[in-house]
Amino acid sequence: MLIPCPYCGPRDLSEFTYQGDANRTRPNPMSNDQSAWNAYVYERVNTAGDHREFWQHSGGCRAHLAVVRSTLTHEIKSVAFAREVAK
Amino acid sequence: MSPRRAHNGGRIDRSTTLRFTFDGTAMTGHAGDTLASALLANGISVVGRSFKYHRPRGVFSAGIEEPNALVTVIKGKLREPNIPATQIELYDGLAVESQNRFPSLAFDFGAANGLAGNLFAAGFYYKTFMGPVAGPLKGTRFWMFCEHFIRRAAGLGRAGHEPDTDRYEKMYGFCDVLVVGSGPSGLMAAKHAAATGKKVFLAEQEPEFGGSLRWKSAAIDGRPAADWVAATLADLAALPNVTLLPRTTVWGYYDDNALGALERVADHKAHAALGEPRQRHWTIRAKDVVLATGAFERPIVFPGNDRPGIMLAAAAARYATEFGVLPGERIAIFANNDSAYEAALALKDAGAEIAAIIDVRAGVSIAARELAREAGGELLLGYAVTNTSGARRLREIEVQAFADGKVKDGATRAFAVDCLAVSGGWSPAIHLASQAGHAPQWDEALQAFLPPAPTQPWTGAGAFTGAYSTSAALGDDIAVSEPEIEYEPAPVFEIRPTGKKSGKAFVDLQHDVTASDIRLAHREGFQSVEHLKRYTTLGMATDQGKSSNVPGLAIMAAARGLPIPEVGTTRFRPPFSAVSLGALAADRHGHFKPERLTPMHDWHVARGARMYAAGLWYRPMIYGTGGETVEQAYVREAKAVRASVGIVDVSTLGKIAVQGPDAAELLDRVYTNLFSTLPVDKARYGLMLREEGIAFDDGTTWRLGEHDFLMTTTTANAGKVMQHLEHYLDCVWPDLRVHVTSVTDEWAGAAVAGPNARHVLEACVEGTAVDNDALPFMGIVRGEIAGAPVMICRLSFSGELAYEVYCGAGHGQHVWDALMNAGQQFDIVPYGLEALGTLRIEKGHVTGAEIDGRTSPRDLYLDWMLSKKKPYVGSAMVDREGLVAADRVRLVGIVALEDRPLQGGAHIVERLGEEPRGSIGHITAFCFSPALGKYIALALVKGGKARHGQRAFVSDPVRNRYGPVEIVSHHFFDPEGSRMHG
Amino acid sequence: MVEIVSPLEPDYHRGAHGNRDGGSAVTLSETQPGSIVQLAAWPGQDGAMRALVKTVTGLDLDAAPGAGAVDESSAAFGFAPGRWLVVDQIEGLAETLREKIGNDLGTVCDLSHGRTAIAVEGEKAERLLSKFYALDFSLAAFPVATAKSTAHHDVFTLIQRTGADRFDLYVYRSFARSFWHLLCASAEEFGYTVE
Amino acid sequence: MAEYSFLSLLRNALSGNEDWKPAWRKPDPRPSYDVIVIGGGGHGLSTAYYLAKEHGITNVAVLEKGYLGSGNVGRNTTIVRSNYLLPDNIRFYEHSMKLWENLSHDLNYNVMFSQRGVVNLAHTPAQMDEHARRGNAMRHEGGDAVLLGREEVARMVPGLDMSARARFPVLGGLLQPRAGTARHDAVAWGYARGADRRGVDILENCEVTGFLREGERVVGVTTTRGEIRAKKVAVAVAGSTGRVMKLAGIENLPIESHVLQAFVSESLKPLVNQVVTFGGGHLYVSQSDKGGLVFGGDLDGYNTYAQRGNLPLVEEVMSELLAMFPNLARVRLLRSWGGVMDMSMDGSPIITPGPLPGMFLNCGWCYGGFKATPASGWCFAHTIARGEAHPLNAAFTLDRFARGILIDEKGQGATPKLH
Repeated sequence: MLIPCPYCGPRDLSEFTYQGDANRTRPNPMSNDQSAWNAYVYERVNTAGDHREFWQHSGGCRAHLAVVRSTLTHEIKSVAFAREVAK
Repeated sequence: MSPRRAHNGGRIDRSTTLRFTFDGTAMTGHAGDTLASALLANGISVVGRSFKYHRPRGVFSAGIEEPNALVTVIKGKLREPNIPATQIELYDGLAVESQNRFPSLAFDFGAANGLAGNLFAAGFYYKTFMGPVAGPLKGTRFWMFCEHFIRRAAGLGRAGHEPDTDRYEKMYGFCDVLVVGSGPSGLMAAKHAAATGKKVFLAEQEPEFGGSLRWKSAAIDGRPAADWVAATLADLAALPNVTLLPRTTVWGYYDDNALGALERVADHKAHAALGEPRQRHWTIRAKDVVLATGAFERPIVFPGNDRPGIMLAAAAARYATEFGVLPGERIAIFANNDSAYEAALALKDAGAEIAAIIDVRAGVSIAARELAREAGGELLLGYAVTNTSGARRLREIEVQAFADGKVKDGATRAFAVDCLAVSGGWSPAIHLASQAGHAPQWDEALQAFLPPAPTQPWTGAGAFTGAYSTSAALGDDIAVSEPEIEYEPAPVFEIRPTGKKSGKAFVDLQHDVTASDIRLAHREGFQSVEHLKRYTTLGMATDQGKSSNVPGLAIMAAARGLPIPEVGTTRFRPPFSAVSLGALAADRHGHFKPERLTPMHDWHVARGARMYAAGLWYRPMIYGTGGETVEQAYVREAKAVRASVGIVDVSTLGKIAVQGPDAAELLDRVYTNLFSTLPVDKARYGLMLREEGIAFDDGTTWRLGEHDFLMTTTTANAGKVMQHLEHYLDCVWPDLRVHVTSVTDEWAGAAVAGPNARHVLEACVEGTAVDNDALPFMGIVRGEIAGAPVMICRLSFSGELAYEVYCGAGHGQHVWDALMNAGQQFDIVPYGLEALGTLRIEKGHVTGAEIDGRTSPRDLYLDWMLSKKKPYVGSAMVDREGLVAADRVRLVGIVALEDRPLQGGAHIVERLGEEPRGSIGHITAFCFSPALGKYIALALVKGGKARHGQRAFVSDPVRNRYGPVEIVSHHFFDPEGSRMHG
Repeated sequence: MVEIVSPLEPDYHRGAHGNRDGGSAVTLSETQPGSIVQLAAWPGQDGAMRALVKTVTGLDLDAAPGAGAVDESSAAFGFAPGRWLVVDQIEGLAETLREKIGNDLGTVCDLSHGRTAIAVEGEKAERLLSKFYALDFSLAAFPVATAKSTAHHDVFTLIQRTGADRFDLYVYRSFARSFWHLLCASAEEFGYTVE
Repeated sequence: MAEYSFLSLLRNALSGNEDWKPAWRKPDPRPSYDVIVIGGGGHGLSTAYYLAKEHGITNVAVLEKGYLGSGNVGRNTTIVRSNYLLPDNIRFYEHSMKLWENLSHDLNYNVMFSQRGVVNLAHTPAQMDEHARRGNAMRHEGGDAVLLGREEVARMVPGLDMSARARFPVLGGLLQPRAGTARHDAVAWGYARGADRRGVDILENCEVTGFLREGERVVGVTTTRGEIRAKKVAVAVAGSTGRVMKLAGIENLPIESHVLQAFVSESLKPLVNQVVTFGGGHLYVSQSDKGGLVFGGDLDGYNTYAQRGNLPLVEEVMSELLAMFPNLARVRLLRSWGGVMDMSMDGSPIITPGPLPGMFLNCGWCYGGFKATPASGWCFAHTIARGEAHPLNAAFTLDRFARGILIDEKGQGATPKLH
């Protein structure tokens, strides 16, 4: 795979670390809603198709990227800095 | 009669003679020979024995698809098994051995297997060897007894036990266009792409470029094809934007046009040049790929089709034309298409006699008839080869009339020949395309699978697309003169004589899979392609079924009464052809992981430290002096610390600069305890959890300024903690203004510990006081040691008065030397990890053995660190029922009640019985405690504190150590901490 | 000041090595700059940070990712969003920058000891580095003065192209010696000189 | 159907092997069954077999979307072991081991279970202690484990790099003597034949397209071969769990699908006699009876349903193999493939009634599914037949994550790519 890092340009898979499903939202830190925390920590949509996920360019600029990628073909549909998506 | 060198012809250099040995016999060949051509030139017919029946086998092809002629290449002590003789370039001194024969190639005991052929039919081993259900051979024993012999009989070549000391390397290549294959279409594709200024790679798996043009008779632009190739290559080589890669096999097509390619750099030489790798593994990133991988000729399946002397027609022609070798004196051709007629003529031109051309078709093209006439020999249309004979080499073929896909009853004709050149049509080499495409498409006219629709940006050219002729490969602009033959074969894959008992008809020559094996699989219901493959092992040999896949499929289709495409094809996966493991490991072969060294590494080694691999780091374990055991060494070192002073290298601790106005806020969120209240120039011990409420890492964090913290982590978790922080900053809290930077390598660290630690510092630190007022517990000061700036924090892992002295890594050795000098008067002792561990165990401090990814802070009695004033990572889940359950294992101390060592990983039980049962926990860390004079340990035990004072037993069956212990508090030594606060 | 000890020291052998048939096609050297400093800007402060670099070093950085500049005694380049590395022959650059930066612009992190600078120069420099990194080192893809962050397996590396056939590599100090061994071994086939 | 034996083999050989019958029938679906098992892989087939054998429930259909055994049962590295750390896992896998030890007889099909031993290498004293902890845990549950010293390992495993130049020198290892390898396809075929002989319908090329519901309750499925009703519907589809459960309206599960690549070298004369695992990384290797070295390493590490991986992982695996066996550099990789793994959040499986009424779920096998095949089917059959878990799978619930009762073998937390 080749992941187009918004800073570094397209880079080889070997430079990246997968950081998991990006469909989850961390509950309000003050919340004690266990089902919300359980969903955040343990539940996955595990999409067969376009999947929102985080990758860190750990062997490059170290930015976390929010990537949409097909889990059927590995085709990357979009990439953005995770910071910008998280805001 | 046997194969021999033709009197003239071929592109070999007859003026250069090269010596080689085959099974120890000295032979010669010429520059430009492959081992296969040289063996044929030396009259060698039998090159190997087959996998299952150990039948004698000869050279069958001239290329990478070779199923039979596999040998082991010997270089010094190194063995390289299973290499097709067709792929080995001859060099002076080459030594090879034949394989899978005992005691010799000529006489092989294993050939007895062939006598019981029906017993060893596909799947036989699933139906037997289960053994008796009771008695000494019950269970798996009988099978394992039989397996022992089966394993010895199976297998092909023998690999060596010597480490391979050759170099392998990696190379990354980037291009606009990668052209795979350098036959006519590949050369044209490269030429066109290069002309537009694109950066072009042209990869050819053979040593020479040109593909089929090297042995075909076509004339291009009025000159011999070989001349056209030479001219085109010279043009390409002169262009700066073209990279030519001979001996380079593109073997894998991965996502986003990343292709794996193996370049055999020095395999064709007796010795690699200095620094030159044996093989180079390329990852090529191409914007576009042109697959010009050509096609493989297919055999026809008929009884006795495996005898030495039977080979593919184009291969026979290639030996004659390219290598000046006659595969036989008197040759018959057996075909279902026109291409073999070209081969017939080439063989005749090289000096062979064509005995007959046997074609299953009733009629052939005018061009084919013309070729047959020129080649001479009888043309038998509507005939098929139905049997062969000859013990070690083909002597005779039997021919019968053939029509409507069937052998006609009637007279048999025999031809005495020493070579049979067979062509069953062509299969495009769609392997790479299949790795990067959908399902292949069956073409009824060509009786072949054509390339699939791509899923990645590649295009195809030439024979790969089913356009087999040279003119089609070169395009309309170039004049080609070649016979106008028809490549469409008759749909005949197998010849099945009726009535009489005939020999085995092989589909997969290397794995000895016969046509009747395929029909047996059909009978037993193994009818899907994958079941067929797995049940019979069809296509699973080293040639990966390059020539056997389609005939195998066709036979199954016939048995099922279905058209071939409905039976399907198997998907080709990487690699296209076998790739050495060394090349794939590349520079990591012999350099598996880099070594991470602290600034004081050389000093430790010079002082006789026994080094310990801690992840990628090396750390001193003990500084053993002559004759000391490990235990004696660490006890001596630990005692010295408690008695006076010791020094330990702590440079490997992870260090992260946490900077910015929100740095304290970040720390409050990731640590369970508060950091925003920490004053400048003070440090605090912190604990991090994972979101699940499980302990993750611990360490001290130093506040160097209002917005400036230095976080330390354990050595093992440095990288993980860094990613943890980066993840939260990028993905969860992007509004925090904090920068984190790894500064592990910026700082050298030395911990000075012991009652005299302060005196040591007083003796060498300048620019700051280090007394209790200036430097209280967890205080930080800055100064200089021997002119180098240092930062000193008073903190203790050992329970002693202790300081961590940090300086720039490049000053590390300098400062360490100064500390050692200053400590000389106090008999300062350097100590290693074992003593460090001993000191911390005595204090009951936890490390990675206790924070093992399963323990909660409560398990470790670190509840006091869980702030109630703020949320933190893990706070929401740390109270779940499973994490507060009464039966969890919790931290305790263990004291051996006998004077015998305890060991890590030993279990704790309440009572000892006949069998080890009833574990209530395990020992995480152990030592002989010089402070207590006993063997002690930390352990995680069910119930934890509630068991203090209880008697229990250590149960360590894997080391056969059992004995009484007492469960105590994990704070063994100086629980009030009076020493470190002193 | 106390001299900074090189991590390569015991294995840094000046002179010509390897296959000398084709002369020495690559030169390896440890450049030992006095200062290696990371600047990191808060969001929106990239321009101001580049202006600061210009004020302090005279180096002009444009806004593109990986943009850099080089002169005789110093170099600077972007290697990550909002992050630059500034390198100078003089020591103490971090202090100078720290005094000028203030809280609103960003942070300064001194890496002078923590990163080891190795220059790879010569006609085979591109080819040598292609053995290590999944990067296109051709001049068109990697212009002079620009930089890239990358990694060779575990060895994180910042690379600035400081000439048509010269690259300056910054690796973590603790990995430097191990990396150096591999670099030298991989240069053997070309012939190389350690300066 | 005829028993397989040496005699039957001989008899058939003499008659030209013309009389063999299909190993299992290819029936058409019936309108309804007592139990439908979705998934014709190892676990689904063994579930059907034990439903019939242990519980007398023979009105069962196994639904397979492709060909039988097309999933991970035919895509693994064939290792069978029970050398686990945590008691819940040890007990379950020990039960599996006992079933394996008699499986060829039980099925009248040689699954070639060869108890050649698994050696886990240790390279640091800390790793030796971890191995001792695990070995002791196994011994305390009645399993077999032997801690080996350096010399014993060197004797047992020739070719290992025992030299001073090894990056991670071998200090010793943990041996499970009863562990070994089995012929993966034979397990699927043997269970299929065994279930078929007891009356189970195996329906290939029968893909589930939806679930039939009566209220909450699952009462059957729709398939590419029509509607099929059942009293109970059991799901054992490993890497496809996410996709199938979504058809039932279950959008979230503690499962991610990842690809694991596996590799085979060319055929060699016997070289590696045990299963050997590397402690300086993640790698396992054994040699098949045909002579190919069979090996694998880590996951590629990203969510995927594609049965293909990428190059960096291939190179990583080879470098680890050669770090252990530097003599193998000249051996060549012949084939590679990828299997889709259902990675759970703690690395341990789920075998449970639910999550909907009338439904039963078996998933979360990570890359340990093959060795679990007998016990998984055995426990799942019990769970389906009785409507509640057997003590052996009582811990493998779906709600253990929310409750914090995790079975985290590797201590990696909810990071499936690290299990």
